[in-house]
Amino acid sequence: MNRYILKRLVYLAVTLLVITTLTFFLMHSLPGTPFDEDKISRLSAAQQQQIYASYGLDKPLYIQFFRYLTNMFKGDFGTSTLYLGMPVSRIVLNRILPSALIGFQAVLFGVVIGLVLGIIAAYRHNTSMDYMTMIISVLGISIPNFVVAALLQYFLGFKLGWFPVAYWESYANSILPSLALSFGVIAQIARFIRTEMLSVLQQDYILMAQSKGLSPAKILVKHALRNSILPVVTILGSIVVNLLTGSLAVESIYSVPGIGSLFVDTIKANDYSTILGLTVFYSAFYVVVILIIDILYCLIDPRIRLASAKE
Amino acid sequence: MNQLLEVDNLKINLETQSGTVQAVRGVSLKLAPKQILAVVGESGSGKSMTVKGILKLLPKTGGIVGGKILFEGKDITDYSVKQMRSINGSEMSMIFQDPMTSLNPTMTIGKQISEVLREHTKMNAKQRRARAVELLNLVGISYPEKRYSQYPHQLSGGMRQRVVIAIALACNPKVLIADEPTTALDVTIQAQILDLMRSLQEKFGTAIILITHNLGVVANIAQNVSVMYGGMIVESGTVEEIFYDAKHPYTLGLLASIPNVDEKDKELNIIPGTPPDLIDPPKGCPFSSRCPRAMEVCHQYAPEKTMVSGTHWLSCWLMDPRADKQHGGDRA
Amino acid sequence: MKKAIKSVIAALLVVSTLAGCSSFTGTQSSGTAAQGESASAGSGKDSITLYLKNEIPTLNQFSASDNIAFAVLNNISEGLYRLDKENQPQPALAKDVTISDDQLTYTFTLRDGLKWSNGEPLTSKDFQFAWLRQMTADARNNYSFIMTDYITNALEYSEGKATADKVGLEAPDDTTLVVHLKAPTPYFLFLTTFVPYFPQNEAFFQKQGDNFGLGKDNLIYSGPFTISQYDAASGVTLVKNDNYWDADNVKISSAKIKIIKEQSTAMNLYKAGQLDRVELSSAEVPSYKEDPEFSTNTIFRTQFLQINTTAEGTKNVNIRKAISCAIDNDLLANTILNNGSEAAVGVVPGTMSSGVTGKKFSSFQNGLKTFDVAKAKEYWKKGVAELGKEPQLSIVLDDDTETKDVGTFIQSQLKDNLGIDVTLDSKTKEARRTLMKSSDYQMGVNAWGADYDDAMTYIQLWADHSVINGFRGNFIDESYDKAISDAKAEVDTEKRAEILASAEKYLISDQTVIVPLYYMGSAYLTKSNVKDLFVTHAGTLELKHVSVQ
Amino acid sequence: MQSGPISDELFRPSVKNKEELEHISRPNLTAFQDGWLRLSKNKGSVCSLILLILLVILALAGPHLTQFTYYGTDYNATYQAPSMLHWFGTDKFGRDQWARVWYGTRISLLIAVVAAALDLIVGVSYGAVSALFGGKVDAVMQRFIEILVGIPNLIFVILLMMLMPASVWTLILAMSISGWVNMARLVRAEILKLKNQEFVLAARVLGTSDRDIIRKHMIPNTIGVIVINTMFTIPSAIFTEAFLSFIGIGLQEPKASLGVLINSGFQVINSHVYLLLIPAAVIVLIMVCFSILGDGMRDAFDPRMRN
Repeated sequence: MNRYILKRLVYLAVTLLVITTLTFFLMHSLPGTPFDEDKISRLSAAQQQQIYASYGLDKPLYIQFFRYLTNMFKGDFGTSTLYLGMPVSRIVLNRILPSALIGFQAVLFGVVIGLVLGIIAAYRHNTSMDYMTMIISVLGISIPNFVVAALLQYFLGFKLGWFPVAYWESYANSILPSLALSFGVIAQIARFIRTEMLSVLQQDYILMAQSKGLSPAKILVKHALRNSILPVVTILGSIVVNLLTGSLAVESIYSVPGIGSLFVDTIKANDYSTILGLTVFYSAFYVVVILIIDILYCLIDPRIRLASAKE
Repeated sequence: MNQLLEVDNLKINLETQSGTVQAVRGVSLKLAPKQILAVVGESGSGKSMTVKGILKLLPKTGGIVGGKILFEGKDITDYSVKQMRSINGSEMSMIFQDPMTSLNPTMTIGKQISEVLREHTKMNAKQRRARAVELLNLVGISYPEKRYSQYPHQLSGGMRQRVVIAIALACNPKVLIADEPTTALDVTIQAQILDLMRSLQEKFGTAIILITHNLGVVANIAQNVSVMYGGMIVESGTVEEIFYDAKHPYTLGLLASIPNVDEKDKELNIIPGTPPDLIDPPKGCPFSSRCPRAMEVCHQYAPEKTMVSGTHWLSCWLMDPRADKQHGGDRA
Repeated sequence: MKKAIKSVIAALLVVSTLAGCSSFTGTQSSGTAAQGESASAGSGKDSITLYLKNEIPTLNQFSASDNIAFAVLNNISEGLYRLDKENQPQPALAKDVTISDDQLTYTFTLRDGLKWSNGEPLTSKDFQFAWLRQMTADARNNYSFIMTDYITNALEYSEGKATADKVGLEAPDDTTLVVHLKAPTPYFLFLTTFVPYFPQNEAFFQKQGDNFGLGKDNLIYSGPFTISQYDAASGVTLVKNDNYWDADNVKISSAKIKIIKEQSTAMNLYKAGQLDRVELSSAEVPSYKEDPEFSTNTIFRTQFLQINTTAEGTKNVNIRKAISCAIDNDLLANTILNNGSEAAVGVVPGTMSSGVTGKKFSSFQNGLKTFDVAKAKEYWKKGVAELGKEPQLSIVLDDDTETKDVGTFIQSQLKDNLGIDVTLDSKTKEARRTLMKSSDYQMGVNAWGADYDDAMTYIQLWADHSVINGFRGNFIDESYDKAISDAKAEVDTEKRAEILASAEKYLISDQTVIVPLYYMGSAYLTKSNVKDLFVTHAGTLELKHVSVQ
Repeated sequence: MQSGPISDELFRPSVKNKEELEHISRPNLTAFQDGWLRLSKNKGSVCSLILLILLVILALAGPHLTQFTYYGTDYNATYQAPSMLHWFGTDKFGRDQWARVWYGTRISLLIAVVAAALDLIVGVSYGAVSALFGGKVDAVMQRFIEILVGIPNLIFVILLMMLMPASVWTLILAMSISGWVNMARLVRAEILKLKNQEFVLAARVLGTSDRDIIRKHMIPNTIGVIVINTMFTIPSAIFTEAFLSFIGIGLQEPKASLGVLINSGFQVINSHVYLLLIPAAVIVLIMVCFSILGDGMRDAFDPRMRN
């Protein structure tokens, strides 16, 4: 197992390098420069030249790339051109924390509630409980999360005053955005667990467990759950990555200084170094999450361990 | 004889999308302590449903609609699933057909054994482990200590069935129900498993209901045999009575279809046709449509139980004196 | 195995706790912040809460180039002059100025005893340092033209062809600053109210190095307020600067400026009493129009349709005129925008100063953009006849909601009034600029905000041919260029204004290089106890005079 | 048991011939017919199917049922509440919302169905191949996914929108670049689980080709997960499109999708809530129908769900 993880970590480094390279050239092939060209056109040709030179943009792309890589290995991700002068690592760190907090809480709420709902729905298949879960689940995926966020803000925040309407000043500010984001997670988890569990509940080993005289609760938790959780773990990977890296709409509704808008703003503003820094961070995070999920697979289903050990 | 388990006129219905299936239509069984009873029939005859009905393991869509089940004299017919939990696994336990699917793939062998001990005994973790290893040893698994912490997929089919047997025997049950325990296994393994079951039965005196579609495996192991067809028992008796004095055409057909090693060239005997549709069961004898000696009456009226001896009975119109007139005793 | 899972969960919990602890912007003063909030919410004492619609890109004055950054910088630092409520420059760090007769030399005298927030004296050297830096490419705001256009030898200095001592900028003593201009510039005092003209403490700046401006402690303050809390994405908290020369007249002790991007959020907060001013969307204006808290204002920022004079189809002047005549700006401003924006007739907002005392530029403007469907059709017919076929037209525009609405409106007007189908091509700002820069477009929605209160800020845009300029529709016209250089040399303000007005007429009516659309405005609700809160014509937030009753 | 006397007459032999005996009592259906039959017995699924067909008809015919077009502006009738004239009211430009909602439904359905289909085809085959071949192939394919997901999607989208003319198809393509990844990972995980199960090993021993193993064993056994994930792909496609429109990349005015309409409705949530509610209700309706139908389909066609 340790060797396997080590091997994956080497892969990870290579993957990151490829991603960085591709992103670098893709970013530079986006139209435009990081500057307000309209304003720059007011400057003399010599002045314009100076500006490009001061960012190193006058050099051929491959030289820029190698310079970026060398700096990156030294731990220097450059400075932003949108947030002028701000080191990229500082921007990313500042902005990732709020997103990570609300994302983590949303996943936590979502997984716990989703699991409970999904299990109950499967166990009470075709009862009102089941239908209710399915309704929640369908609404959860079909109502855009910004509408949920706006409704929660209006009713729980503004009308009832239970939670702050917006801003990012204390822990209480993180609850509504987390709730808004967890809605979709609940929906997805509940559905996947329900479906998978319905088929697991038909397996002989469930009958076997019943014939052992085990209580329904024990059968559900010890026998059915672990066998139904695999697709959930798979889907959880992308849920975690998406949520921890921010949701533009929900963050802007609650004025959370998160990473959601940073992605969009910096891409649209051709802020090369910030995008690259974000991408490196994001993909490292993603690859690590995938690695954790693959390890979880093995932990959850012993049959998979063999398959991956053979690799 | 004081009966350990008595099933009287049990009826079980299953709700499906196509309609209500009358899976079990009045089955009666008697099991004495230390006895091995074989229930024989082809798939769909309702034999699995009968035993699942006894243990209350029916699917949610199924239910007992009539009859009685007595266990050690107690009426357990209307026991809830919750009430049955104290009996299942400790007093009565079950072995399933396919060892490949009846073990939880994500739980170690040891855990699956000690789980049942934990449920029904007061043993502590250490004792449970010791008992589990002992059981593995008992069912003939080598390196039981090592196997204890392995997962089902690391074991062969035969070994898994031994594990299932170990689980079933963990609490020294009085009744062991084995639902086609050898069907999914290789022929050589089949014999080993049957041997194991017999030796364990001799050792512990557990009464066994052995469900099988293969009359061949019955001869060496069972004392009594009930033959099921179309949700009913059509003939019942001791092994000798069934093998040497079977009277029901279906039983005879089953006997004829046992491959005989001596007659290599002979074509394998089969019973033509398919079992009846139990959503709309035939009015008369369920076997009438396939019976080589069917009469008009068989299609319209259900035959009554005829006692041949104290232990041997069958339901067939051929036993009616009027039938003899027609056929003129042409039986060999 | 279980241990592994447990440790993963534990690690996650630690991470989330860390995330929680260190990221909240209100943690340091959460107790007092809550009190401050309720104070500003109800009774109102000496604190207000406002918001900006986008993140603060930077607080480094050499990097700042937009109104968001200026909104903060204008209140934490100060120039020689500061705009008052009537948008007139009033002495600020300077107490006086003497202008030479030829209007080429300005001698500013600073107030006595000026101090930076750290107590160090603020001198004319600080201006000299900041201005010289602003002229070079080291100033990342690309605003060097705002210096080099006016000050002698500044361009040469910025291009590295002259040394600093050659630049027309002298600080003979601590309170005197002498500026030599290339040409008479009637609006030069306006320029000194603009952030790039603000002073900077050289010693502090050098000490901070790359960290300058990144955090509240990496800044030094010369304005009415200092910063007590700063996060680019969640906002700043300003507190009164006791070292400010006019601290006695700063009536509020603190001001919170939050970042709120969603209109509905701002509205909820305003109604909940957690904001003192909210900007209204066009849809909300009708229901609040009669509210005593309602007000509007416009800023010097003109949205216009730039037509490419060399592109297929639009190179024909009659086609351009037809397009211009077919668009009803009043309808656009009053129905679609409906937020205080005003229909534009020219590219120069009429309320701009003309340079002539007591006269707005509008009194010189006439015969600019008109809306006349009959004429539009006539021009179109003529244009099509000249081209030999009906041109296929498309418009490039930015992808924000307001600009897209404008595009949709223009599209529908051209459909209704000329019967033509125009394609909209909305792009990211950078992509739109790339297309315009490379002249790969027919029409583009663009905007220009005035840097100072004079028509020249707009008019000269189309005369600047230092590079072939797609942004200006590739319009190159000698008579126009001549008019601009004449105006620059003209000392008589009345004549100068006339020259500029007729150049504008030539640009819009005769050549129709652009179609002015509207002057940007906003509609607000402001809590009735908040007084003297205003936004200057340049679009900068002014908090110095605010009081809460 | 017996009713009435039984006459001796009845004790005549009555044996059916062999052909009759081989006759199977219930009609033999193909798997597809069987599934279809099950589906048609599921009331929820049938209702959803009917509703969906109705929505499709409205999406096609709806805009023509009113005298207004989806792009026609009327500046004297902006922000009209729903009325007899404008059934769903009008928007900021006085455009008829009924026509726009159904036109938007058409575009959204198109995007959703095509994008989901692309995801399905690419995702399922990619995941299946990756899991079945295993080893190096799997490792390389998984790394490729990681790279694809690691690069911010928005870069691809913006780049594509620059390179290609802005159209619905460009949008679908841009969304599909990495949309299938989830499906691929899900299918891979399921198949990894199935791969070592006996029936597959058995098939392999019997010399069944890889393609047949995928087709006959793997796909049918993963169909449950595939169907649900597709049911999630459809809303996520609709929302991705809405997100792109929200940040300004996507459909060009006056074209509209449900996502665009919801986004612009959201801008006026405080003053003209009907502009948000109506398109949101249509989306919810579509989603509800798709998921109930999806559930029904899975129950009907998944062999494991039969009992």
